[in-house]
Formats: sequence, structure tokens, C-alpha cells
Amino acid sequence: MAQMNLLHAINNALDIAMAENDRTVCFGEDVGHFGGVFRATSGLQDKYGKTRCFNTPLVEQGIIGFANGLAAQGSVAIAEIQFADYIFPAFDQIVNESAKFRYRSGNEFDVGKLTIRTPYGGGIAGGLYHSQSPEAYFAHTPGLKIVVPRNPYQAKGLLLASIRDDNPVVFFEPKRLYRASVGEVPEEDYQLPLGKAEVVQEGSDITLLAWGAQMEINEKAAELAANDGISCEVVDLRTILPWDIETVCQSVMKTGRLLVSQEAPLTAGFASEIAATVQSECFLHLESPIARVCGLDTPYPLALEKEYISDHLKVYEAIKASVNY
Amino acid sequence: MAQMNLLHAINNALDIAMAENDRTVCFGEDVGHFGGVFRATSGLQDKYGKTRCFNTPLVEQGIIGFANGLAAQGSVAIAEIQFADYIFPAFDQIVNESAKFRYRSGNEFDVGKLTIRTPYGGGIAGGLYHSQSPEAYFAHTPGLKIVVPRNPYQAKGLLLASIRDDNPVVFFEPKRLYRASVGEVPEEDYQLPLGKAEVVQEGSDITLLAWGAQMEINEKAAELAANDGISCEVVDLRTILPWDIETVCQSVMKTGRLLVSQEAPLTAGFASEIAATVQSECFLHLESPIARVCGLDTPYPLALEKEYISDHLKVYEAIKASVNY
Amino acid sequence: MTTEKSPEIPSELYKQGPVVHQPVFIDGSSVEIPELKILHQDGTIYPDADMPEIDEAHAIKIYKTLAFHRVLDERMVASQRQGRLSFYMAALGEEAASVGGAAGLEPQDMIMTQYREQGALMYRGFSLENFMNQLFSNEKDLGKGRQMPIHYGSKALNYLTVSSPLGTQIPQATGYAYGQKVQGIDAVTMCYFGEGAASEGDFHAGLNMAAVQEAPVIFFCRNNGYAISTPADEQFKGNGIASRGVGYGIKTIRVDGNDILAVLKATQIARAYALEENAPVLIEAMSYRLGAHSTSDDPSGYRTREEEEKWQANDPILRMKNWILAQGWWDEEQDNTLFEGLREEVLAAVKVSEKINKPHIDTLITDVYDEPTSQLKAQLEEVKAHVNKYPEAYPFTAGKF
Amino acid sequence: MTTEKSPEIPSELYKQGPVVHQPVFIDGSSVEIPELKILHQDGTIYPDADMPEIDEAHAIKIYKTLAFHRVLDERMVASQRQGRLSFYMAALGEEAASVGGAAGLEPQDMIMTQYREQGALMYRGFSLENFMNQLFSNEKDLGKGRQMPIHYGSKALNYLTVSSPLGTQIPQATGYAYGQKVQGIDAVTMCYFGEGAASEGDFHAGLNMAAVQEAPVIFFCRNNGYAISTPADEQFKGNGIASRGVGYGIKTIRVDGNDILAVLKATQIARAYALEENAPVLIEAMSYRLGAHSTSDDPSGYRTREEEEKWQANDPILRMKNWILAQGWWDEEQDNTLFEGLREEVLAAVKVSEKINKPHIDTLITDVYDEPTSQLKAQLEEVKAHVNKYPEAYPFTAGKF
Ligand SMILES: Cc1ncc(C[n+]2csc(CCOP(=O)(O)OP(=O)(O)O)c2C)c(N)n1
Ligand SMILES: Cc1ncc(C[n+]2csc(CCOP(=O)(O)OP(=O)(O)O)c2C)c(N)n1
Ligand SMILES: [Mg+2]
Ligand SMILES: [Mg+2]
Repeated sequence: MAQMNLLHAINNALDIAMAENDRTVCFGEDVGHFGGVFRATSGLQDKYGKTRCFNTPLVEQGIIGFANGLAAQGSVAIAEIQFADYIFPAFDQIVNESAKFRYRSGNEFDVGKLTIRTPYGGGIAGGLYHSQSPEAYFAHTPGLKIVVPRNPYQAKGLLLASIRDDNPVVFFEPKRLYRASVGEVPEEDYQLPLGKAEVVQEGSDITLLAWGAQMEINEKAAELAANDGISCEVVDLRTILPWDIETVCQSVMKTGRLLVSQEAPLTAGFASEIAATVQSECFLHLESPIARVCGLDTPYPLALEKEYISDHLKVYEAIKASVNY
Repeated sequence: MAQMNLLHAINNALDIAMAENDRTVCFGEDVGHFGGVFRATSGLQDKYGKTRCFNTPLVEQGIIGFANGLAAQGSVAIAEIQFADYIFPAFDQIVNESAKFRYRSGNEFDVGKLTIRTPYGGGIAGGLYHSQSPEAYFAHTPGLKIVVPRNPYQAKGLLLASIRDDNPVVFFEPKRLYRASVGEVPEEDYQLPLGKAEVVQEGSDITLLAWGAQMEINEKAAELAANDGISCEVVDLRTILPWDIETVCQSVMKTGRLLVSQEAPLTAGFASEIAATVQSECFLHLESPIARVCGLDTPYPLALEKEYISDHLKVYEAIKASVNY
Repeated sequence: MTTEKSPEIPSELYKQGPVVHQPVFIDGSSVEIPELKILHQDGTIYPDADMPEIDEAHAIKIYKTLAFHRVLDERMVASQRQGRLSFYMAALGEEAASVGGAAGLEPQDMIMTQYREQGALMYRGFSLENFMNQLFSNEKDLGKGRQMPIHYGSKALNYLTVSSPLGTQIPQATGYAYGQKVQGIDAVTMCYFGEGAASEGDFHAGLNMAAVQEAPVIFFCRNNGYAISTPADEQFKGNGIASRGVGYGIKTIRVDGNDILAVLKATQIARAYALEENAPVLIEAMSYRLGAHSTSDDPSGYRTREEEEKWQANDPILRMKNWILAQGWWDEEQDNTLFEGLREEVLAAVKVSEKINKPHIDTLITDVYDEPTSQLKAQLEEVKAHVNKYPEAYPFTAGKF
Repeated sequence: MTTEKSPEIPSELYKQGPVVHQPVFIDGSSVEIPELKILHQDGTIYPDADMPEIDEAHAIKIYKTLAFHRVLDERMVASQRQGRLSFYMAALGEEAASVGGAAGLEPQDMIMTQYREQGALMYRGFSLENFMNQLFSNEKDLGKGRQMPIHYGSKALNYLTVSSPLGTQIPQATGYAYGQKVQGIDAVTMCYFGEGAASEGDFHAGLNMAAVQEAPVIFFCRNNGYAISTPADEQFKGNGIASRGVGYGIKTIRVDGNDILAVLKATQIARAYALEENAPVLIEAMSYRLGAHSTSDDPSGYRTREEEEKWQANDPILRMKNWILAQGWWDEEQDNTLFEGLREEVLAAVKVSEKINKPHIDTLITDVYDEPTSQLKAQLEEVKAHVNKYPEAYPFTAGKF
């Protein structure tokens, strides 16, 4: 075990993936010599050479197009998009190509060996183009897997699983936690399962569901609520697509209440999918409406970021409202 | 009044918009001389000249980028994307640019004069790239309006309102109805309101909500249900963003039940947003879980299209299941 | 204009031209683009021409592929008119581009196409039955009946399944070729696209990345003058697509696309260069789409008969026939037998394929992921129960599971 | 190589080069790109140089803009180091590109930039206070404190608000210019971007569409050798960005970007050409990003001191100063006064702006649409109630509504 921050954990996972398979290739804007603007690929070019870890030209649609072809060819393609806010030029390559490659060919071809890594999320005074949480934009796309880790241990295990999973995976890295989240991480190889939520804290009154950096906020709110005698069950969704309906519904059937918090705007966010499914699956068990605590339906602001975000106080208030419904 | 099919109604609306304002410009792939592959812009180049109605090169990101600039300049920009399946290369220009233009500049600049028209939806043996219903991909984007008409009368009135609305609008045209849907349409100018759902048929047992071509399916299902003595209230959402929560919730509070049907895949579709909001707003009025009858969570198939789609029989079964819950 | 080198700017960062002190523009006419031609329409060879590597057997294989192509297209357009087939895309008049390109490759080379390059797949040996089963989206279609007609693909033949969104295969080809290079495989990737698709952002991405990442990929542009109704002069103002190769620093060659020998020669030297130098090559084949864009299109709405007629005189198949006749490798009787035989075969194959069942209902959810998720399995079970309840409404699958 | 014209291909559809019968490649070296230089570093003019239109008043205005630019950048980088400012981007060493470009335009011309062209906005007269209020995202910021520092914009000055996603302004500039043309306005659109952003698909879209749609737009590429850590030779293999103009059929000129007179001259002739011919022009200004990419960056991780030093000798501001000194339009004392005055003004302005309130809480939901929707109003009310409940947690807005 070592103390690692989230960036180190990711760098370590990439290192393991590149060491074990010389078909593994890492690339993106500035990821080569410089090691990426956040330094997630730091040292990899030195260790594995310029052919396997390199800068690309500044063209996201090209990076993912290239990655699709490389993965179809049988290489393990790990592409970085410098900020999730800049993933949209690659939207067609991801949604129309990566996601449909296997299906449309009747399994003659696939890009299962593709992993797209990208820093995402707000809370870093980044304004509307360095703060977005676009997971819901991808969640309407059968064929993709979408993964978000909450801490260094999760990041390493989930990233290794994503790289090895035989489906294209979009791996969102909560950049607010890159250096802020530090924890014990085994130095050796391990994987955490995709498609499985994790009950992080058991409780009986309400289920608090989130993913990524929002987990911290739910945990903090749960503490506040505990002072009021409210027992929260805290669940990390971990995989957005395909999501673990079973674990979530089991928890809700137990607690009778659900609160989902997400950084992204409320409307058509992934919290909405969860609420829609859970109200249907757990209809007779729900004691209050499913609460969504989300960003406002506006672009991500700068000066008024604090007011905008679904912080622990907003979650705490929503917990009380739900329990007192 | 004249009999028009949906294409004629759209062509007629475009004609009115171009006649009234010589700053109005229509463009896209093959929309010029040829009048578009579906002929929606037929005759406009002859009437208004090549400068105001023209072919663009084959580049969707360019078409919308160009349209954003043109609208910012003060022209009325009406861009066509040949099929909604091909709108994704323009996703960045729409989601990061059109939608955020006004907000990010503090209202120094805006692209309110932009309308994006695109044929969408399935049921025409088009397979996975000529059948998609991507409205939900855009619905997570504050700053956009999203409109879908269900018949020629609605198409003309909503398109004129979209063109004149001072916000960027994505206007999805259900291409299955282009020639199939025929009705009385006033030849003169009129508008129908954006952001307002319409109760198309009153009923007391369950609310059936949809938009576009799916309305026909709900109406058919409502007839089948009527034979069983089930009274359906049929509502057309018309505007996906911002959507009319009030009208929908009023209907659900009256009927106690809601079924949303949509062509797009279930997961993270717009039906999910509706279900999430309505379960919260109408919690104490709901007598059964909100039902979503949607496409499967797969790409749109070809040979097995019939099995895939949320047709009137599936809706009818879901109505019964909801009422008998 | 002086040729003095700039004293201020070090030269590592970019190549320098002459320093000037009066402004001068460069533009589309600043580069001259030669066009390679080897074969006259009458079957004679240009006197000083460099021939491609080709012998009798190879020539006959190519010609038979062209004949198969012409016949299949004719028959399937007719079948569509008869209502037997929902959709088809012919490549009338530009068959030499796809066939000649494929003939210049090795079987291990990957081929990625746009959609009008069935000739390359024919050359690789995709069977008539395979074509038919795709066109009729039946249960024997390698693509499992999921895509519209003409979206062929075959792993065994190294031919990537066609995808409708234009241009997407271009950066993919760069990535594929890069993987071939990294793994030291003796293979290139061949990437076909139309001059219309070359307007997409993905074109720019794919070509620039290929140059920078040094990928052994051949970009093969079929410039057939139209993108549906849009003529090339409303598509770009540059000198065709070849002129862009200069900007990417890519070796580029323009050929007469109706000259099978020129196409073959260009592809052969492109392949050799790409493999030796680990670098891309751009080929622009000048041709003309003689038929409609697809069976959904009617070109009389946007171009003249006269324009079409001029191009009818450039038939690439007739041109090749004239050559092999002149070589003494072929005669008219063989030709008649070939074409008649092909017509019969195709007709017979239509009758078989159109009767084959649609794919099994389980294929609704397979291949979305490597394994169907539990949600997908549940959705399939629901559909099955529903189909069993209303069998008349779902005739393709009812009673078949 | 023969010059015989192709007998088979009619010439309407594309321009023809010579017909050849042996394959020849064209490539990046097939076009020679002259570079315009007018001013030596020592302030003398190249003997045979064509001067731009410029008089003393104009020259002094340009020089004062350059000085303001240099000082503001220096001070704000320092403020960021002191923790007073969250982020800044300087344009050290390449100020002549943005300032010289703007100086070649008319006020009614639209300027669209990437982010490192504050010099153009300074030239247009954006006040020090306006700069400060944006940088400190306070309630006086024209952009209402919504974007990171350096994302300036001003409707009054025809300067489009900066947007972070790279390349998006390029096709927008084409559309804007098209609108100007259709409405018969005597104005062009000027579109700046970096050589890195020129790799985006939007670049390809914007330039090709400008050529085809005949839009009076000037594309101005600042080729400063780097995109963050990525050197130009890992960004493209062609001869800079100018070589791409050939492929689009766009009039193109390369200039020494550190030569203010060359930049001015090129922009003046580009504007005249664009307006007269309703056609785009591409300018490539060769320069070097002497500083870090932004205050978040440290270039010592990816390049050498020596490389930087070479370029320090090309300081464009010093070059212009040498020229105006030689012209007798300026002296050292004026220079000292100017710089010192500017430093004081900037420091004073920082102290004012950093203390101004953040924008009002209502701006959370304005400008998303033309009018806030009822949902947005409800969301704002919820936030307000919440802020009132926990005022300590929201110090910028609590008690201020
Ligand atoms: C991204 C995208 N946009 C639009 C279309 C619709 N479309 C299909 S073919 C075509 C024209 C293509 O022209 P070109 O590339 O020249 O190929 P050709 O048909 O001439 O062989 C268009 C616009 C598409 N398939 N994909
Ligand atoms: C679409 C997009 N991708 C990535 C980025 C992150 N990014 C910001 S600046 C930059 C480098 C730009 O280089 P260049 O265009 O050469 O301009 P310069 O910084 O040299 O002025 C990158 C990669 C972005 N802002 N937008
Ligand atoms: Mg074409
Ligand atoms: Mg640069």
C-alpha cells in the first residue's frame, strides 16, 4: 500500500496497463513528453517510448477517430481528452461510431479495446468551459460504458477494469479530486467491477446516491443529518452505464427514500434516469418523492459557483425535506 | 385553408419567413437548387436567390458554426441538417456554442436568430443511421429550445414561432410523417406558442404524453383503450425544452396516472426527465408508477424495427398495466 | 522577391520560403497537379507510360470483378424498382476506382470504405450470396440485418463494415494503420471516401494526424463530381482534393479514375511508399458518378443529360476491355458469356436471398455490448412476451423463437 | 511529363494540370511560400519594401497599444503570482500580431479571437477598467463574471466575446462575414486563431466554407510555435498553416509576425481584397510564444532556455520602437514616461477592481434565454432561500439581495 492522490493512482494504473501489454497506447493533447496538462501520463513516454505514448494534434474528433481505428485494429487504445468540456467535437465519433461499431457490423468488428479518459467536473473556478459534467450526454447511448471513480483506490481499480473491459468505456476523472483526494492504494494490480454500485455507508432512513466528487458532498451531508438522528445509506453508483439498478433499488426498498445528487444541471441529467427507474421499480416502497439535488439549469458559472453547485448544505436540506415529507 | 402534408407546411413556413425578412437565409447540404433531399426547401432558391438559399459543403460542424456566426451578425439563420443522425459532428457548435453564446457574453452577443431544422425519427426502414431520435441528447443543455411538431398544422405554426423566437431552437421534423401526415393548414401566417404542451384529447383515467410521430401511436392506443372503457387524456408536449411542467402535472393530478412514450431508447431519454419531475411534483396523486414505453436500449435496428419500436400495441398494454396496477 | 533568408526567425520550427518585401499572395493556382493516365479509351497505352505490375491472370481477375460489379449494380437497381429491395447504391462509371485500388493492395491490407466501393469487396472475393444476404437483411447477413442495404463488411476479408456517417472512417484509418505499424505488420490501410465527404472535419483530422503520427495509410478520394445534388464546385474552390495533400505535407498523386491501369499503378506505388516510409499517401481519382446518387435520387433535378453523356464516353470497363482485347487476353465471345452468366447468377441469387428468414429476435440485443446486460435481457423478454401476445403484428419473428 | 490535356475528362468540374504517364507525387514542398518582411529588428526598413498606409499619429497609437499590452501582461502575471488573480494569459513576444492586425482594420469590422489577442481589443479602445473588471469577474464585468479571466468581449467595439473551445470561432467568422456581405455592409470579419487550433475540424469547415460561400473574412493564424507543450512539428507536417490556403483556393500570405509593418501591410491588403472580391484571405503570422502558455503552465518542462533566448532577440515592440525613434516620432524619455505611467495605472486599477462586488445573485439565471423561464425563476428562488438560511456559506451574495 502507498499513499497516492487520484492522479498518481491513474498514472499508476496506466503504467500497469502499458507494462503488461505492448499493444497498449496512450495519446492525446500534450500527453507525451509533458505528461498531460494534469500530468496523468507523466513518465509514460520516457518508459514506453514515443510510439506508445504521444502528443496528438489538437483535434478531439481526430483523437477519438484515431482511437476507434486503433482499437478496431486490436491495439489497446487509451485516449485522453484534455477537459471533458472539449469532448463534444468527438461526440459523433463516440456516439455514432464507438458505441455502434460492434452492433452495426454484427460483431465482425468492435472497439472494445477503447478507453477514453477525461478530467471532468467543477468546483475549481473553471467557469463554463472547465467545469462541465457531461456524463448524461453519453448515457443515452447503448454500447458505451461510463465510469466515474470517487477516490484514488477506486480510480485505479476501475480504470484497470475499464481498459481491460471489452467495450468502449468513457472514464470521467473528477479533476477537483486530482490532488485533493489522497488515500491508500495497493501498488499491485487489481480491478474493481464495472456495472456495480457500492454501498459506502449503511443507513435506514434515506438512500443518498451519487458518483465521483459528489460522493464527498453526500458523505458530508450524511454526517450533518446524523447529528439530527437521520440515518443515511450512502451509495456510490460508480458506473453510469450500464447502471446497477438492483443495488440501488435494494437500498431504496430498505430505506424508503432516495436522494440523488449530481453536479450537472438538473434537466435531463442522469439523476433523472435514476429517479424515473426507481419510482417505477420501488413505487410501493417510496415514502417521499425521489429528490434530485443538482446544478441549476444554466451553464456553469464562475463568480457564483458556490451558489450554483449542489453542495453538502443543499443536500442536507433536501435530506431533511425528504424525511419530513 | 389548404390541404398540406408536413413537408408542404414546412416549406410554406420557410417561404413566409423568407418573404417577410430579407435577412432570412436557408442553407444546408443539398438545400439549394435541389430543395433538399426531402424537398423541404423546394423552390426557395428560385424565389429568393442563391445568396439566401444555398448548398453548403458537406460538413455539419461547419453548417452550424456558420449559422452561429450568421445569427450573431443579425441575420435570421435557418440551417438544415440532412438527417438528425448526422447532427453529432455539430454537437460542439450547438451545445458549447449556440446554447452558451448569450450567457457567456453577459448578453453582449447572442444567436437567438438561429433555427436548426432536421428530419428525425424512425419507422421508415432506415436502420441505425436514418432513424435516430436524438432530442434527449440536446435536452441537457440550458440555452437551447427544442421543438417537435406532430402534424402539418403544428409544424407550420411551431416552425414560424421557432424562427422568430429570440433563442436558438432545434426543430426536429418527424420524417415518417413528411408525406404521410396531411391536414388543413391556413395559408396565412400564424404561430403556435413554444414551451406549451397541448391537451389533444381529454380523459380521466390516465395521461398519455408524447411528441412528434409518437402522438399518432398514443392516439391509436387511446382508441384501443377506450374500447376497454379506459379514458385517456392525450397530451402533446410539443416543446421538449423548456418543457411545460405545469400542463403535464395538471393533467396527471387529474388522471392520477402517466404514460410517456418515446421513440428513442429508454435509458436517459427525455421520458426519464418527465417521469423524474412528475413523480416529485405529483407524488401524492399518483396511483401507479409512471410508465415509459420507449425504444430498447440498443441502436435502432433495421430488419427487426417493428419489434423494437414503441408501437400502439405496446402502449396499449402499458396503459392496461398502469390502470390495473 | 529576394531569396534572402530571414535573419530573425530560426529555422527549426517551420520551413522557410523566400523573404519578400512586397506582399504576394499564394493561392489555389500556386501548385500544379499532374494527372496520371496510362490507358487510352481505345485500349492503347500512352507511348511513354510506366505500366503497373500486372499480368494476364491479374488482368482477367480485375476485369471479371468489373463485370460482376456492373451486372450486380444493374440488377439490384432493377430489383429496387420492382419493389423487391428497399434501397441500393450503384457505382456506374466509376468502378475502376474501387476495383483498381483493391487490386493494388495485398490481402492483409485493411480496406475502409465510404459506401460506393463495393468493387473493392468484390475484388477481395465477397460472395454473391454474401452481397445478397446483406441487401435483403436476412438472417445470413454477416451484419445481422442491422444496417441498410450496401453496408457490407467482412472481418475475414479485412474489409471494415460500412458506416453511414460520412468521413468517420478517415481518422479511423489513420488509427488502424498506426496500429499496424506499431505491431510491425506488413500491411497498410486503404481508406476510400468521396470528394463530398472530404469536406467533413474528420477528413482534416485524419489526414493531418496521419502525417504527424506517420501512419502507413492510403487515402483514396473518389472525386466523382457530385455529393448527391451538390456539384464539386459548390463543395470546394481549391484544385480538387489533391491540392490539400500539399498542406498536410502528404505525398499526393492524382489519377484518371476511369483508367484502371493508372489507378492500379498509383496504388502500387502508394502502398510501397507508405510501407517503406511509414507515411500516408493521398490518391485522388478523377471520375464521374454516372448514375443516380442512390435509388432514392433522381439526378435529372440537378444536372443535364449532356453532361452525363460526355462521361458515358469514358466507361472504365469498356476501356479495360479494349485493352485486354488488344492484348489478346480476351475475346467478345468470352465477354458475352461472362456477362450473361453473371446476370443469371444474380437473378437466381435474388430469388434465394429474398426468401430467407429475417434475423432471430435475440439479435435485437446482441452485440450492443460484448455480452447482453441484464437490463437488455429483461427488455428482450418483454418484447418476446409481447410478440407472443400479438403474433400477427410481428410476422418476421412471431412463432420463430 | 507532357502538357497534353486529358481527352477524356471535360474541364468544367475541376482545374487540370499536365497529363503525365509516369507517376509523380506532389507534396509539402510543391508550393513555395514567401514571407513578407518590412522592418528590420534595428528599426530600418528593407530597401525595396512596400510600406503599409501609416502616418505618425497612427504609428504612435499602435506603439502605445503595444506598450499597454506589454505592461498589462507583466502586471497581471505578477498579480496572479501574488494570488490576487486566479488565472492569466500573456502574449509576450507576439503582441504585434494582434495589434498590427487590428490596426489594419476599420472599426466596423468584426473581430473574433482565440484568447491571446487582447492586443486587438486594446487597439479598439477597451478601457483598463473593462479589462480589470473581466479579470476579477466582478459585477462591472461586461460578461457578468461568468467566464474565466481573459475571456473579454464587447458589442460596442465589435469584438466577439472569447469562447474557450478552440476553433469554434472559425466557421462562425465565415457566417458572420457572409451576413455582412448579404447585407451590403462595408465591413469584413477578422478571425484570429493559433496554429494549434488550426488542427480542429472547425478550421477545415470554416476555411472551405468561406471559399465556397465567398465570405469577406480574414483568417489570421498566429503561428507561435507551440500549443501548450506541443511544438508545431508535432502539430502538422505541412509547411505551416499558409500551405493549406492553397488547398482551399484561398488567397494566402505569410508574414513575419514580429514585424508590425508587415502585419499591418498584409492586413490592409487582405481587407481590401476581401471586400472587393467577396472572398476570404488567410494570413499566417510567424512568431513565438515567449512566455508560458498561461499562468498554469511552466514551459521549462518542454523546451529549452536557448530556444527562448533566440526569440527574445526578435521583440516586436522593441522593433517598432526602433523604427519610430528613427522616424523622429518618439524619444526615450517619452518611452520611459509611457511605461512608468502605464505600470502605475494598472496597479491602481487592480486595487479598485479586486474590491468590487461579485455579480448580483440574479445573474445566475439571466441570459440563459432571452427571458428566464419559469423553471429558472423557481430555481433562483430556491437558491435565494437557501443562501438566506446559510449566509456564511455564500459570502459573495448573502445579504446582497
Ligand atoms: C455525416 C453525414 N452527413 C450527411 C450524410 C448524407 N449523405 C449521404 S451520401 C452524401 C453525399 C456524399 O458525397 P461524396 O462524398 O462525394 O460521395 P459520392 O456519393 O459521390 O460517392 C450525403 C450528403 C451522411 N451520410 N453523413
Ligand atoms: C476544443 C479544445 N480543446 C482543447 C483545449 C485546451 N487548450 C487550450 S489552449 C490550447 C493550445 C492552443 O494552442 P494554439 O492554438 O497554438 O494557440 P496559442 O496558445 O499558441 O496561442 C489547448 C490544447 C481547448 N481550449 N479547446
Ligand atoms: Mg462525390
Ligand atoms: Mg500556438
